[in-house]
Amino acid sequence: MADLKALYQEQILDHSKNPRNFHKLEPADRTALGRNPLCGDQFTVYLRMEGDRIADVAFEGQGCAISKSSASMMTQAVKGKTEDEAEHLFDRFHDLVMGKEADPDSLGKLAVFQGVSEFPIRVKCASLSWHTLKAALESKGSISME
Amino acid sequence: MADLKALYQEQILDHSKNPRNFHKLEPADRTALGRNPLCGDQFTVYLRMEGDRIADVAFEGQGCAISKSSASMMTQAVKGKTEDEAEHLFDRFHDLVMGKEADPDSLGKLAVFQGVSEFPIRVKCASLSWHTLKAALESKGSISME
Amino acid sequence: MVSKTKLLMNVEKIRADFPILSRTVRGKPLVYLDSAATSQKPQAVIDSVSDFYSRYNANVHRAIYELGEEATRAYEGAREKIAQFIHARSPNEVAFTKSTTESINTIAYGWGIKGKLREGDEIVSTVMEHHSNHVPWFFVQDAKGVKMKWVGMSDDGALKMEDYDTMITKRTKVVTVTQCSNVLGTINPVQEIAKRAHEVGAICVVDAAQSVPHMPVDVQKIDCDFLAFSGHKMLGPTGIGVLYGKEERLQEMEPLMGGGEMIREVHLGIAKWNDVPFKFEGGTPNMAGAIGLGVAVDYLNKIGMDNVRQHEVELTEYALDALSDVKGFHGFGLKDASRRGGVISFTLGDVHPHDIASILDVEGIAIRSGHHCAQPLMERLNVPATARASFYVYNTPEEADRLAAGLRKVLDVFA
Amino acid sequence: MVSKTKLLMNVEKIRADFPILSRTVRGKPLVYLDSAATSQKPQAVIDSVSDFYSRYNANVHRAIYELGEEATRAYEGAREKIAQFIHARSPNEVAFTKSTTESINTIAYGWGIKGKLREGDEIVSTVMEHHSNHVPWFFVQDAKGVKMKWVGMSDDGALKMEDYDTMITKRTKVVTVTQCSNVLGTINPVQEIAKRAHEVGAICVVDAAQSVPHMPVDVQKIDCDFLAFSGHKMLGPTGIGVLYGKEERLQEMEPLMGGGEMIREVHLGIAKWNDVPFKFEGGTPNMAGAIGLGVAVDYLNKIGMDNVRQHEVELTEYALDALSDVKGFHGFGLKDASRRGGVISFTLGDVHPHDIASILDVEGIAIRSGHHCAQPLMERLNVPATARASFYVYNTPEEADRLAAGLRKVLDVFA
Ligand SMILES: Cc1ncc(COP(=O)(O)O)c(C=O)c1O
Ligand SMILES: Cc1ncc(COP(=O)(O)O)c(C=O)c1O
Repeated sequence: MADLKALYQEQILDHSKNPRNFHKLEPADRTALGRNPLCGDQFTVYLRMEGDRIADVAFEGQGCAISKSSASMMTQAVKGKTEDEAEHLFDRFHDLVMGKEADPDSLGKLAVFQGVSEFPIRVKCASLSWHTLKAALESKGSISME
Repeated sequence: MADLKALYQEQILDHSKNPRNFHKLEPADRTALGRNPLCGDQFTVYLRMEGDRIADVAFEGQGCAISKSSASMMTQAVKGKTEDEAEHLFDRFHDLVMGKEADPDSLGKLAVFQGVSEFPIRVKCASLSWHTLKAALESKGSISME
Repeated sequence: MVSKTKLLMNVEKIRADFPILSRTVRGKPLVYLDSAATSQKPQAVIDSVSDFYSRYNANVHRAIYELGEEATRAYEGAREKIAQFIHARSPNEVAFTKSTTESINTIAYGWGIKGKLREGDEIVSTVMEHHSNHVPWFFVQDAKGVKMKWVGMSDDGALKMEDYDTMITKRTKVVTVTQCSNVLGTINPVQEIAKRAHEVGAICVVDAAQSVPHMPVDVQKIDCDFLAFSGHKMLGPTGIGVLYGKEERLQEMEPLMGGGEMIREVHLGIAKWNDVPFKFEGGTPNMAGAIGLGVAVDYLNKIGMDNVRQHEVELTEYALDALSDVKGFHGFGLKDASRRGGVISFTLGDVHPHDIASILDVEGIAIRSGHHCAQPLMERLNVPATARASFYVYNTPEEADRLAAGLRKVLDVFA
Repeated sequence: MVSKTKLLMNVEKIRADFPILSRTVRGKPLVYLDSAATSQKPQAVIDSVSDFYSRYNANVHRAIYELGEEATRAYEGAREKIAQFIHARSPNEVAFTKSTTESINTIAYGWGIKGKLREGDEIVSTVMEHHSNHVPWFFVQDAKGVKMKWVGMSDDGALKMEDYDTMITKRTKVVTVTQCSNVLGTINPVQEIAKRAHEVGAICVVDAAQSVPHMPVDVQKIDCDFLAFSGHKMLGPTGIGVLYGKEERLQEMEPLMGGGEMIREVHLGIAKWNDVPFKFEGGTPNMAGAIGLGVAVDYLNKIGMDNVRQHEVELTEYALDALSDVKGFHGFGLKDASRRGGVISFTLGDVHPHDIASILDVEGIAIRSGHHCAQPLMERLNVPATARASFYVYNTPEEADRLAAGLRKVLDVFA
């Protein structure tokens, strides 16, 4: 059960059952739809910007526990950050789930997603909302992953 | 060298170098062109009929030693025969080269083609002129084998 | 409930023939329940491929040497075995392709795009097709202005046969249907559907990717015009598939691919096709694949396709029973195991199928989750995805029990 | 004359890796001189196929379980190796097909029939193409009213480069050429030809079936738009081929086959394609084939493609020399071995090539005879057929000597 615990950490399960910032943002400055047609996962990310800064962020949609909890924790992590900071965080998050991050703990709560690196096919689940965030920041309307 | 001798019998070499009835027949009652595009072999068979009987038969064209000698000996074998007799002979010849003929010697000179049965891919060479004869008898203009 | 000992086949003996089944996954013995995606291979098939490469590898048909004749004999021998296996009239009715997908594309191009279909003609398909029996026909639709119709499905997973009454008309030129759904397991009455197609002069195309591996299939009895399946789903190597067609149909049809082997004559700008089935085998074929598939057919014949079928019916019945005890288990498809193949699609409460599959993986259990290349069917079922367990000759009731236990673990995690 | 000991490679060590080379044929040790048709396989490749089936056989890309991840890693790993081998910019430029033939058909349909070609456009090919690079373009010609032109050849077997001056015009949309003739061995200046094509905005398609196995090939240096080759001719398994395309070209191009794997979304009547290269890989791929091809590439890399090339140049020189002593031997193609691949087409007096091949077969020597799927070239050479010996890494000067001795025996028989 070692790997299982690594993947489905308590916090991940908690966020998947009780996602934070899980609602529509009205009005939103930017929004994007991210989909993974393979599994039917689908999230909309809403952003309210203040200049360069993410003043508010929320999401809606459905997906597996990994993708949903990741979306939930993503919204917490990027709120208040600048675009650049958010993109940088995404890079580090991506390294984390790819098993390439040297110092996971420096990522704070997001470190719980480290276990995903043992399940390469789930990397897309963990990063779907982040890709969607990026698309929203770049004002692309929608993305599709597989 | 056992199989080699079996395939390239003296008579086969002789007929391939000095094919009999190797000319155009003019006028011919029936004629057909047989081709094997794989190796470029190509023979025309000419027939002069008297009623049901092959009064004269000749051929022209080019091919390997097996196909040419077989054409040459075919013309000798069917001259004077009725259509039915010729077709029956073809059946037996086909059995011979397929290694299915119980009494090869009863086929007379044609028995030299028995060795072909050890080289299945050469069966088509040995039977090309026979197929062409059949096409001529059935008044099909041309056939192609591969 | 089926008792575990009732199973008629000696599955342990069969399992011993499959080397992969003795491996462990993440420290647990492998329970392979994804044969609908691709099947495992018995040693005899693996050896036949090695043996080809080690002893008589040569290009087929054109080589005037011993090696080439041996290879040709084995390749054509495989064609004969496969023809007999599906009760074709002659080996000439069996063309080798790389997959079901290539076989169906060959028909769609050859009969549809390069063939006789015209604007106003209609193709009748169903909502339960695999993408491989959807997309090639969309090509025809787009290229020729042909209209497509899709027969619907009842909630329990049976085709709405009455839809054929209205959908098949004089305009219908092609009726295509899967013999067994890769998601629901539903076995469709293809013989009846072929009859309906023929009544209006349409051809009937059968996607047999999930049927030929699992039950006796007789193309003459079905009387379909074309039928397609894949070697890798029936114990055979990857990269080999079969296109069956009635000889007249194959003769009428244009080839998909041009190249070596499939031609009789080529001049600059002009080519004449070879005889069927070679016309459809452009390029050097997958010789090892075809020969290995022949050996897979031998293996299935030795078990007997009736026994294969019976085993899967029993196992499916057993598994449905065991799984129905798991809280939140919802199975799709017909309740009657005799009307379905050994495929069980399901959901578990509101746990996402991806999570189910990952947790089972940690238990050594390989199942599939997702849309199973049948998105229109997912839309019809109104689910984003399902989990799917599928069985074959080497699966046991104990494995069904392990699946049920695994699902209980999933519930624990998400409790 | 090249001395036998000069050969730089340790061929005996290489031969020991190929199990088939220790077999006898009709009582004689096998001399395999038909690698241009299909190559033999080293144990490492044979084992990699068995190993896949025995240890981690699973469907790639979609499986959420360990086996599937292992299979996907190996399959995508093979793609990376192949991309590096031909110096592609990225693995995304490498799509797996079943053969060169499928690769070229994919281009002809995707770029030609379903693509942008219109009546009045022109395709420039050559007279020395293999049928697999002729017939697919005839399809385009017939479907789209596109005009074809064929660059000619000098009597000694070189492309008439000056023909390109007149044949390539503003109307030209595709220039297709074989990098190495499978009959004459002629190596064509594909880099120069690609440049000419690009000057008028045409794409350049290279048939590399006889080049990638035998010499270093760098797609970036050639700067071709598409390039095609087969695994079975380069020590790899049967049923696997490669379509290389510049990423932009692949993105622009329509897929040939519709089915699973190649789609992103399917609704009734509508499909959206997956990213390149997956868009071109409809259906379950030949996973064992791709993985085995990756191992073949490893094997060739270990020898070094420069060494492979050098070995064949030396062997061809040696063989041309040894054979020229045989009465009535007439070799086709360039005299300079450095401008040709290890392929020798010849005639022997007026002995028919079929008879040559049969007699050599009895001596254990496997060569090919016929039109070599290049009938238009045969017409150009004005011969009905030729005999052809072709070499690879495992061939030795002694085998060239045995070929010469075999030809003397042929002469004896026909004396
Ligand atoms: C130059 C050339 N092109 C294309 C092909 C076709 O390759 P395949 O039969 O593997 O599709 C061959 C080999 O037969 C060839 O030699
Ligand atoms: C019903 C059905 N049709 C077609 C296919 C496609 O088979 P392949 O991927 O071997 O071409 C499959 C399997 O994936 C299937 O289950």
